[in-house]
Amino acid sequence: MSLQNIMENWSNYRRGAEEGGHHKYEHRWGMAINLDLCIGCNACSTACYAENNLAVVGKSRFAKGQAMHWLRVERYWDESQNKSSSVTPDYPEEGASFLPMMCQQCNSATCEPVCPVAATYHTPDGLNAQVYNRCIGSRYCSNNCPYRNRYFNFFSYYESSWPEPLNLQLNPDLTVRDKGVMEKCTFCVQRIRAAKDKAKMADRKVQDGEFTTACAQACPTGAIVFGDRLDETSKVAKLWQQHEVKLGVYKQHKQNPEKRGYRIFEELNVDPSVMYLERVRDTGI
Amino acid sequence: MIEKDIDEQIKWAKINADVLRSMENPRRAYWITFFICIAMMACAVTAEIYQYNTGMGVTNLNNPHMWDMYIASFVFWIGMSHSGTLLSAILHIIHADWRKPIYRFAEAMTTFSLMTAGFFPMIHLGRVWNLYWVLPYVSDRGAWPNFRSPLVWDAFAISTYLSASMLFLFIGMIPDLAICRDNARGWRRKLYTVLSLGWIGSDRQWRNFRKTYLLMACFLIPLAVSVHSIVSSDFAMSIMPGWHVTSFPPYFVAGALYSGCAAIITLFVMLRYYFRFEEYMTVAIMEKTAKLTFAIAMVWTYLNLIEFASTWYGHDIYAKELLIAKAVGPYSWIFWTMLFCGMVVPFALAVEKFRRHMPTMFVVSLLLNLSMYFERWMIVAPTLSMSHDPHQWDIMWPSIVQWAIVFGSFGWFGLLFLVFVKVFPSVSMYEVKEMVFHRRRLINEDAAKVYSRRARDRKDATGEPELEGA
Amino acid sequence: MSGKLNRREFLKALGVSGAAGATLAGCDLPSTITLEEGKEEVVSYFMPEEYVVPGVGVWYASTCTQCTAGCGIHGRVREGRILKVEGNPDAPVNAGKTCQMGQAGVQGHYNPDRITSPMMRDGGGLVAISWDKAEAMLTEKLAGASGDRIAWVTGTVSGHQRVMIENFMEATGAKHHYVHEVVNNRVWESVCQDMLGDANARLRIDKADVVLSLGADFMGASSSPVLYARQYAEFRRGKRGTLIQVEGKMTMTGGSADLWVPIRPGTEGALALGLANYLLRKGDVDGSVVSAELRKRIDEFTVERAAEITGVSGDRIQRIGKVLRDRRPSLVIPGAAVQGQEFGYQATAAIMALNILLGNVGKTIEPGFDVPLKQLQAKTGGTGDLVRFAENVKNKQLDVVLFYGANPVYTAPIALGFRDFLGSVPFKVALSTFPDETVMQADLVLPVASAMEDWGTHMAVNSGEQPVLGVQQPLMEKLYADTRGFGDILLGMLKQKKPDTYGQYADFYAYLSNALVAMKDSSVSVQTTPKAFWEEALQNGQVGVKAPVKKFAVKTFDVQIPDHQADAEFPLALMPTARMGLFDGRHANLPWLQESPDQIAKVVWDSWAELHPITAAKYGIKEGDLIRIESANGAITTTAYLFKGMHQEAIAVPLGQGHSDYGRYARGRGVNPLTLLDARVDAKTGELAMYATRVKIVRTDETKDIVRLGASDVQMGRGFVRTVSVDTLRRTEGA
Amino acid sequence: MEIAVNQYRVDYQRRGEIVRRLALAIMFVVAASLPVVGWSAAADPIPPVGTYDGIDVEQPIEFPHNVHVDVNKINCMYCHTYARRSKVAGIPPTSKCMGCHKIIATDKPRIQKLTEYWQKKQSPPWKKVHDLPDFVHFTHERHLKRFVFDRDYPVEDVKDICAFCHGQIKDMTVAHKVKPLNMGWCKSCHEANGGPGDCWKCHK
Repeated sequence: MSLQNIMENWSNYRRGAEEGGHHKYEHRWGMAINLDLCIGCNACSTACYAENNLAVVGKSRFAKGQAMHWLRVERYWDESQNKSSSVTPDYPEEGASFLPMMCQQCNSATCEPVCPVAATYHTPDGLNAQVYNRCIGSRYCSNNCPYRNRYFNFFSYYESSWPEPLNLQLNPDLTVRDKGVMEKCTFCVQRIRAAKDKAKMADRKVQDGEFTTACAQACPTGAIVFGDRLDETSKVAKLWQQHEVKLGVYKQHKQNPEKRGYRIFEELNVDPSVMYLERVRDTGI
Repeated sequence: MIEKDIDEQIKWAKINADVLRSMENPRRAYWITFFICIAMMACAVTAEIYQYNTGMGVTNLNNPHMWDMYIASFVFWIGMSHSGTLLSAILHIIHADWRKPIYRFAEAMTTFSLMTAGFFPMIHLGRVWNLYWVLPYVSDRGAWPNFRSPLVWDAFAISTYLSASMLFLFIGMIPDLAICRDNARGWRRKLYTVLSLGWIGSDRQWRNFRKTYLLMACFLIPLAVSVHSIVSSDFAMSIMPGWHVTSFPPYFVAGALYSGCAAIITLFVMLRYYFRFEEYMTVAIMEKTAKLTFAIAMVWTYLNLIEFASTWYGHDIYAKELLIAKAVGPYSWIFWTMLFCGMVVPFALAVEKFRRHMPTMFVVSLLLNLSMYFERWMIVAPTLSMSHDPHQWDIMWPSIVQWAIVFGSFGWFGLLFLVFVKVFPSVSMYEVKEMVFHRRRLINEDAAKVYSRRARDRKDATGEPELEGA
Repeated sequence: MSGKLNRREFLKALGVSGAAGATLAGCDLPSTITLEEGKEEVVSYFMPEEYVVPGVGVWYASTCTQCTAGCGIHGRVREGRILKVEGNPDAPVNAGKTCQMGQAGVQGHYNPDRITSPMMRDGGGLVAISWDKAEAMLTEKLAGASGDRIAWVTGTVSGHQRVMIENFMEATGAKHHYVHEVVNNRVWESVCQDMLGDANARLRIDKADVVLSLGADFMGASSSPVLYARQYAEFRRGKRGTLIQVEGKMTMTGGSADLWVPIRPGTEGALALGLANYLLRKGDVDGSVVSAELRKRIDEFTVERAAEITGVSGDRIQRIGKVLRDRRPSLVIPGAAVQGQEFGYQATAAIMALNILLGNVGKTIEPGFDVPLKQLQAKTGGTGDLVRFAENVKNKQLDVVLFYGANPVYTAPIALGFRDFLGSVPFKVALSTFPDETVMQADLVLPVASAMEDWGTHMAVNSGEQPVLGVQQPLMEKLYADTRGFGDILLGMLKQKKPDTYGQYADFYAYLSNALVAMKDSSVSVQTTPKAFWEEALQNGQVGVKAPVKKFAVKTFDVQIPDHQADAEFPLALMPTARMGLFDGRHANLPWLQESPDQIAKVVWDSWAELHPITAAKYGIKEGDLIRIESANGAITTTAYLFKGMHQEAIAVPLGQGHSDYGRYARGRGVNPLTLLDARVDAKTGELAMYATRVKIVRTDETKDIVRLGASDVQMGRGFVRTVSVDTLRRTEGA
Repeated sequence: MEIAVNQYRVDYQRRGEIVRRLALAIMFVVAASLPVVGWSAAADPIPPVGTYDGIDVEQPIEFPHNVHVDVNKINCMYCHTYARRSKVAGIPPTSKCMGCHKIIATDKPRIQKLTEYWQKKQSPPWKKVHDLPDFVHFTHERHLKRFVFDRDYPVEDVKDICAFCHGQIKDMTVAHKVKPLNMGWCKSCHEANGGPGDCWKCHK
């Protein structure tokens, strides 16, 4: 975000998300998460720890809410909306509701405009970038994230989280963040970067399925699908299309009310890049 | 009974003597206070060193609570800075001359609270050593701050306001510094010689001085209003329930004036007591200040209620939930204390008996500022505790590190103020003289009218009333 | 230079220190100053393979050993370091997927608390010794003991590890091999053997339309979580099958159920009979497929009686029965709570009978493969062997015990008396990677290389559609020079005993490559030369084994299911549930898994006891209260966690914590419910009745906050997880 | 400036500096006269401007780059073979050194030192000279593609492309850092040559 950049692109920046935003997108990485297939097993979360050098903070810091899980699996006990009874049942008869929650890579992200040093910004790939080394730790972005998916390095975890030789496991494709830096899910940008480099070396475009994020790759049930939504042949684009979820809107006007796709906090007009598919429950037993 | 703001018969030499006396030979109480302030600061410095080395986590901040007391204190101190300069400038423009004995320390307060407030964004930064990145500067990296971020606006606003208020304070002090220069010896003389910029009190100097001062006052009023509006946009520009409020700018400005007025009353009482300034900081002026405070309190109350009402009848369910949570949740005791001290206690200011009773006013002013501190904390913390995602809700209480630093900030402020009152005249000598002069003239004119009428009527006037020479 | 040497030298690292991408973003002085020259060392490869390029990850295939499922993995190796594990897409078990335990395998490898050298007991503690001394000691002790007084205690072993153990036993004349696994399926296996004629019958959840899981946490702590999770995905995807979970404590799998029903723990067999009764009464199933005695028994278990025993309402049973009647094929799976009873065999047999009645056998329960290489098949563990081992220890019938892959000091219930008597075994040898509780009791400790440094093969009990021998190969050079692969240790011993047979092998690698090549004819590989075959095996990480599918010989018999009896003194059933993550406690030393919240309770880094709020209210217990759980054998104190996914007569304490050793991440954390168990066993199979212990609880006056993820259990109308009924879905997605 | 550390640099500076500056100035003028927009990927590159005086790094073996590059005309990518297929150029494996030095110059003390390492089956512990902070993603292969292969630049002259960032290594023994390799410097080249400007392209 240089001054020159702003001046040159001023009218572009004023374009809303519904007009495709201000970028000429190369890719628009997105996800579709089928909650009917999510079994809440945490494989995605642990895969994320392994891929992204996430610090293990330990019990006392976890208790303080300083954990660093970029991808957390939330578990709710809500009964589905299908039951009209107002009495709280004695048993969770429809099981639990699991929700893998990671950075939604909003296209109108609330975290981006508030960063004083532009350490977080929107890339031409449709991602919320977080440039660790630019971050000064004002933490405004995290405050302004309705999903609460930005995690701050409240301490320097290098010694405590990776005592020798655990540090040898660290992925050299991304940094270990020191204290005072905000971090969050990047859609495994190091993998995106590697795939794009590889594609460029061969003078082609990145193909669907060539790579995926660590969470999607691990997911035993294949509930998480990752890909480029600009590539219409990609699995993720097809899912978005099939479930009639549109970008750039804060309310989906679906013709068919039974299409299962939705986005969380769409009404805040943040335009997330993660679509969830409704959980299905056989309630007729 | 209409009481005089100041005894217009006061001798000018006495004014000089009184004020200059306040600047020398600190008494024991001064030193005790001074060292208490140093000790408070030491707490803060220790805590900050610890926090700097260990990481922000020692403050108990966590995932939903990325901000807490530091930001609340920042807003508090910024608010505190408002009345000094703003009120001084407004009252100057509207020729409310009762401001004259009290504006100097109020302006000093502005400057020092800004200097205190400025620390908090730095203390709260995760990587403070990169603070300069929020400033636009040309570098080969071509990296600029994000001009869309309210935090960058803050940096501009606060630095502008700080320099402008310091300038305003300094300009207003020049004639006094000349008096000091003429009465001082040793290092003080050198200092005042430099600072008084060769003031000799010539007509030209006075003319330029008045113009400059008026201009500065005119410049400062919109600036001060904008500063706190910008601070409010730290919150109002966000999407969070309880922050995303349209009325925040006026609400913040009102709150700022409110806390500033309350602080003026506090310091008023203290200075009056410490320096025996009863003749300058009179009960009448206190009454006027108190009335002004009351008016501002009512504005604040109104804006508060408006905010509640618009949330209550509004469409934002998250904000509504939050409002209810504030009132009945774990922070409710703070919420209700804030409302009680901020809305009910000020009615004490409406009672003349209380207004005239200095100890009462002292206590009331402290309560008002307590309310104002709570108000800032109630803005910052509950929103973060209970925002959109209930999975990440959390109730957090600040750790001792935060307390120590906030506590220490009062020490720092006190220290600056204590140094100020001994180095600079905390009551404007020349303006008190002006005030006295104007009052006398008014009296004289009144008297002259009376006498001339009498003379006309009775033709047996005994002569002119006795006038004292300058 | 032979391929072998190349392969083994591949790990010479390019700057483990230099390229450890681990410097801190915070240490950024202006960039010109950061870029200091000559500060970091950069060590080049010594003699790399062509395809090894610094800066580019190379993927090596191997086999996961985090549990016994035998998933194929790919390890990402860069600059000589294994960085990440992903599933091997060609592996029939997991098809490219992994569970969190597999992901955390690298933390076992890099664990800071590994054993780095051989140790022997000297006085009270363990002191490091040389390999020569350790080997001499072991040889001496083995020579001095007669074969029937030497025992192996291991976890489930298969492939060439099993072969080596058996070779070793043959060479030393050792007679005992106890195979111990806490999370096991032994009762189910013997039921399959007795009723279907095949112990390795394979579940096909993907082929079922309805799955009735009676406490089976098949996607969590089961014999093959990823395989079943994949099958579950298939089951949900196409025709959208229905999962009904009936259990005493909601497991992770229960969390995904369409209908979750609490049942009095241990009475699932009665429910199966009740359902059979319902089905037979409705006349939609062919009663002639079961024996007359069983038929009679089923007739006794009317729905009403089943309802009385199980605590599940008759209406509910009938509605479940109706689903089973209407939708075929179905699958009824018994879980650990069914099998871990004194009549666990009977209850499991009743469930199998229900499957037979529903015609599921052959459709959703398929026969296993007739693998030609019997010696490579998994020797599956259970708890019966632990009981027998404890018995022998108590009776002082063992002189030398070798432990590998099992930690009985931690997993054995106190009531077995094993802990008190272990000291009386004259010579205990632990072959282990980590200093676990058993290691701490051992007289000789041999440091085993981590799974990512070792060679081996594994054959999964259930490998889906294609039986394979998974090849485990090193993904990294040894971190500690003084550790040795398991095969190498055994080969070393064997070479001493039988130099003419084993002397030809320089090391286990040579042995394994030889042995693997020898089985080329039983494999599905089309490679012709041994070298190509071996390279293909390494590349694929597995060897497909030619094996015909067995045939079932269905046989039914009468089952005895006792009526439920309340216990006044110990009113609650203790459910020591294993969970995905820490599993049976073997992964408590992996920080990722400690910090990964429990799937249902979302607790981290600690133990807790799950209680239904109504039960808790009865005792005046609030969440966070410390409660004492007392059985006839002892007591543990832990924090109460209240949630509704519990039967009111049960209390569940998850396994995994309560280690007294096992490294910094595990030690002194939480409690181990296994200590409380009664020494009761299943009458038929001799397996420990793990879910048969009854306890009482006492509230202490103390409280302790549970550290959990997530502040709210409800969505407060936010619509995070939205639900649609399957009817709505069927209407639209079919169209 | 004149208190030079080794003679090659002195020579280089005396001979090369003026010419180089002139060339740069001309290129600048040319660059300024060209429209920046629509700059094709294969256009002739404008090298980054800026110098840096690094410290002398003591290496386990004082490797003479000049002998290899200047005298013997060995291509950079012969030894730094990974440059075209990886983000790092890589220090050549010891086996590569020994490929020649089993026969060539075996009597030289440096080679004897190398042979010692080889016999111990160790790699010499080289010190990193051109280091980037760990938050920077830099890839050699993409730069080589852009500046060499996409332009059909003669591969035998690749050393001049390498010199953009590494200086005239052919004139040095042990590599010596002569370019700042900092963000502003990288950026100037990216701007001049139409390289990516997105933060996340280089920051990781």
